[in-house]
Amino acid sequence: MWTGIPLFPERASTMAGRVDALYLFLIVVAVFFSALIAGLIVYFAIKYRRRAPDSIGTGIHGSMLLEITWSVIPLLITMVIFVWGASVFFAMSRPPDETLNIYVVAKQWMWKFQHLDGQREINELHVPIGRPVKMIMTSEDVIHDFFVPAFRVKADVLPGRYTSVWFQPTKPGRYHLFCAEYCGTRHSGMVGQVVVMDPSEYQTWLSGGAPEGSLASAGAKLFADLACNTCHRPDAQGRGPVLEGLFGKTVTLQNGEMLVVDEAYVRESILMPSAKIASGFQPIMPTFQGLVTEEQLLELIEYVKSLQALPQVQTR
Amino acid sequence: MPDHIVPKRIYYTIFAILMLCTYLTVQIAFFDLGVLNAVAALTIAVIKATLVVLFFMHVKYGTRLIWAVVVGSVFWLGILLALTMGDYLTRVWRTYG
Amino acid sequence: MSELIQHPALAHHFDSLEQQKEASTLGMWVFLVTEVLFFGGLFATYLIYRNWYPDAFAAASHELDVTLGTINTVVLITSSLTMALAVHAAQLGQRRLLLIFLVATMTLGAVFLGIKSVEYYHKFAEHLIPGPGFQFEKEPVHVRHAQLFFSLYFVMTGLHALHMVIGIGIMLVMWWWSWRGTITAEYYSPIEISGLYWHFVDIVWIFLFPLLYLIGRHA
Amino acid sequence: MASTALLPRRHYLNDGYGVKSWLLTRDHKRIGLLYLAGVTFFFFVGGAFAVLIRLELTTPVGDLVTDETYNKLFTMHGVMMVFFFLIPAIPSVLGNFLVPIMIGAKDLAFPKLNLASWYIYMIGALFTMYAIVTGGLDTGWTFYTPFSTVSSTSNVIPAALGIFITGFSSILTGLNFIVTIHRMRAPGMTWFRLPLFIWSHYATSLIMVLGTPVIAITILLVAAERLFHFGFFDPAVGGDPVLFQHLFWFYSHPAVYIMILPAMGVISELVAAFCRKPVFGYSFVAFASLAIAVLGFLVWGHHMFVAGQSVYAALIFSILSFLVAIPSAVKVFNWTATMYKGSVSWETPMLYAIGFIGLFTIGGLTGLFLASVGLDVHVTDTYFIIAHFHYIMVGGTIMAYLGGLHYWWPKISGRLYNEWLAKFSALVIFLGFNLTFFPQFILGYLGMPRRYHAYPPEFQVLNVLSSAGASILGVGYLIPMAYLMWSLRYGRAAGPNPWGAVGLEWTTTSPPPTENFTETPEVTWDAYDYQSTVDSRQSTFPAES
Repeated sequence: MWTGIPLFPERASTMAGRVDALYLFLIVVAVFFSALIAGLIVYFAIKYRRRAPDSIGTGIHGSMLLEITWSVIPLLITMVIFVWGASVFFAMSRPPDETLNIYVVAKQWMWKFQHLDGQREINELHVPIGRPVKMIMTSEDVIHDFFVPAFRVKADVLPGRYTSVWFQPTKPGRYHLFCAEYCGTRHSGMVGQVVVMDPSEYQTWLSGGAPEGSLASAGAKLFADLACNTCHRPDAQGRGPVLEGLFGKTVTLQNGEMLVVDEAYVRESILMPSAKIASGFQPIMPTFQGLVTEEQLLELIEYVKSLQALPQVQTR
Repeated sequence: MPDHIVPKRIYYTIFAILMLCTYLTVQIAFFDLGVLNAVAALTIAVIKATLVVLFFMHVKYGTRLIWAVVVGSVFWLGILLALTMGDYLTRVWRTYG
Repeated sequence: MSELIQHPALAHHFDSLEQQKEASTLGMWVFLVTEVLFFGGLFATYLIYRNWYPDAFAAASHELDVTLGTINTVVLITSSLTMALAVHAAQLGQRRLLLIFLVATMTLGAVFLGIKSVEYYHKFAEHLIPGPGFQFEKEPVHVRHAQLFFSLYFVMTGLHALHMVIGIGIMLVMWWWSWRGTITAEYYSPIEISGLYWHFVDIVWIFLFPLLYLIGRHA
Repeated sequence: MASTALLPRRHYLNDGYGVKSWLLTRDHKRIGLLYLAGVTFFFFVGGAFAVLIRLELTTPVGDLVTDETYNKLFTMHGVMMVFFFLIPAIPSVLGNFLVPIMIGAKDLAFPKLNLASWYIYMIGALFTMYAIVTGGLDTGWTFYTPFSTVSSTSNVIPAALGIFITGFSSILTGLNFIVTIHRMRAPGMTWFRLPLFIWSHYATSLIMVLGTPVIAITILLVAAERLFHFGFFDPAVGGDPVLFQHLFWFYSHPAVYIMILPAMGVISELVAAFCRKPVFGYSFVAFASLAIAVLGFLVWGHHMFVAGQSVYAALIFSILSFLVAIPSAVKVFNWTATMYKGSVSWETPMLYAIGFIGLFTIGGLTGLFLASVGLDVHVTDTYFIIAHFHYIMVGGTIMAYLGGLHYWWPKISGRLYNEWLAKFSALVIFLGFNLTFFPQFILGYLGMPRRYHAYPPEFQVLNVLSSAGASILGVGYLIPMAYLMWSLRYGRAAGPNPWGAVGLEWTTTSPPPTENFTETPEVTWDAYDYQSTVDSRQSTFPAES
């Protein structure tokens, strides 16, 4: 029966091996010290068991040398673990430059995924092997947590904010996706499957159905529907900043601060336009709080991102 | 703790300084000093609080233990503020809502 | 101990009045440590949001009445003075002065609370109570973050006011004990430790005043 | 042993009868027993929830209770166990009883406050029980926002109030201990003659006093946000839910040390008494308690590695978390070294102490897994965490609590329990515990998230093992209930010092008189000074008396 129980989940990402190696090292440390302590206790308990009812122990009070030894050695070991764990964590926190981005909107109690090409999935996520995938995540209600044991990654998904997590799948298959932050009644039902596919199959799957067109094109339509384009014009004649080529650039704000235009800034500028005004513009944009959903926000962001490579940028 | 009776004169002096500080802090608030506004306001508040603690609350004449208690409370408050701010000041992804 | 004549205020488990006084003073100080951390949680919250939303906080702070705030600061510091003088009178066994200063302290405390409730009433009338009814007409841009400010404002000043109410209650008891003659030149530690509490509440206000009323006044 | 001993004629238990003599008592020993009653009751309430949780998890589908009920079960299990059992258990029962006696005082510094803190505890418990019986609470014991403020439809407010109120009981107990230890020591009882139980309770009290107010205000803010729609943590007004977690864990991580430090104090006493020799490296063990109390406040962020705090903050919290492991390790090594050349007796309390050292070692070492931030990402919020903290809380605190209760039971009640039954139940608890919680480490690494009502079928075998262990563990906890109650009436009289231990509590009668000592003791010896005790008194061990 015992052999039927696996001790490790599938290793299906580039990170899995690194985490498991650290885990194994820690198991060695833990087993060594547990065995040492347990062995000594049992040995002492037997060897020095009370033989006469009135016997007392030897009056030993301590040893500075021993105290220093068993303070310093554990300290050194823990520092090794710290550095090792920190380096793994750094790798987890810093995605490579070129990633396949997928947007995630979590809500009680489901996962909604939006691919750049326009595919939308619920509780099922298709990704190719061999490419780093970055999930850009937000929640519509409470805190959730994106957890794929086979990839050894986990990150909380927060309302009102984007968090991200990345992984590079290495092995085709279907893996568990769990919500790992308690989120209410059907928390344990907020599970799904990550389907890792060969790149060619993935391409087939991608072309299989994207009725609404790409995410950016949906954003472009929304951009026009909401009349954003009356002020944000590519020719710099509008009342709002030109968005072409803006994403990823550093802008100067009215109060002199500088910041990089990222997803969070675009999101904030739509929901709270006056919070951080780019220098040279008036705080005239109305808020779109309550008018656009989290998913539409992501479409708009993706549209702004897509404006980078358009030729208008040069003609400015 | 030995009964140390603080002369009334000291209480009145401290009171006068506290009043002066209150006047100052209100006045300073109306000048634009950038970040220095906050710095000045907090510095004055800390000075006022210290005076109250030392003289009105007799810590200046208190035992080492009482000093330790006072310093300890400020230290732990410092832990709470510093480590919490440590997160907020180093976040890359800011929070909006 | 037992062979000596026991002071009526000496509890059975203490050896001397001295030990009893030291214990109660230390006890009050330790309690004040908990108070520091209690308000500390609020100050941490304030610090973070003020740091995030400086403009909204400045705008919201403008809605507070500096004049009333300043008057209240003066009132409270004065009450601290009368409290210190009450302890002084108790140390010297001047019962009449002690009673007078206790009344003065309570009165000033009550004045503070009166002014505070006037301010609360204004905020209520101006729809500045956070929640669904909150309105921030002057700078609607900041309507959401101003709610954060006012949430903090009401909780911080509200808890401070609650401490004031408790303080006045304690002073009433002290007044009663002094009037009854329990408090003497050799046993005045109840007055002393109540004084510690009162001064602490004053200190909280010393910080609340600039943090809530004085930010962004120059703008 | 001591078969000729009789109960003293006059002691704290017969100093007045009737309900009033208990409910209005200011005697720290009686207040300790009042706490014992409360704590035991809430332990079994929390335990009942645990039984239902384990029953539900024997099958992968949610068949026994609905998901809503399950969420309430684990929430109420956590709330009951953490706030109403683990935090008060050792300090308020054993600490209350022993702190004054061990330092040679007649009572705690503020007896009325001590009684008040019991009432506050019970009132807090009443609010929480009200929340439980009128529909329950489903936020998890952690009350994470915004779920607790905007989403949950359960009884958050009364439960939050209950915890808020109970916090003050903890604060007052801590305050009382600090002042007592500073100001009430008997003549000659210098700091470095104090039993280590006192040192650990001093360190615990510091945490109670410094940490509890922060959870109080945090819980209050949650209540205000829920009740009045004030905004503090709500993203809808620009608030940050992660800030709640900072404030929550600022207390709740140190609270772990509120639970384990007194347990460590108990173990120091037990190891010394049942090896009849001084604790190895006394001053290191003493200062390790203080170091844990201080460092314990610097590590709370390790609960939030995946919560969205900054990478840099995570690294700082990670390294600090490793530092707090060192004083704990020092303690374990010193206890082990104490057994070297001891006169090791295998009586029940020592079995618990041995169990504690082993299980705490495992719990502590698995803590390193979690402090290591790269690994924590995978195992946090899974059953690995559950297993880890149950090794500390159940394998550590409850083992020590039971060990201490058995050790001082003769002092508390004046009577001896059945040693064989006690040994048997200690063994049952040890085995049941390991069977319950060890499989959960594996489950956690496999990825089973915590707080799951239903789970993928491949996790079932390990869950069944765990549930089987839990049923053994439950029986193990019921046996001591039975024989300890039995001993109250039928147990043999213990005599003042049934274990042949040193320490002021063993110099007075069992049970002690109301004023603890007929004469205030003068201390001229160090703690655990078996050698000179034997030399000077020509041994007063029971076998010779």
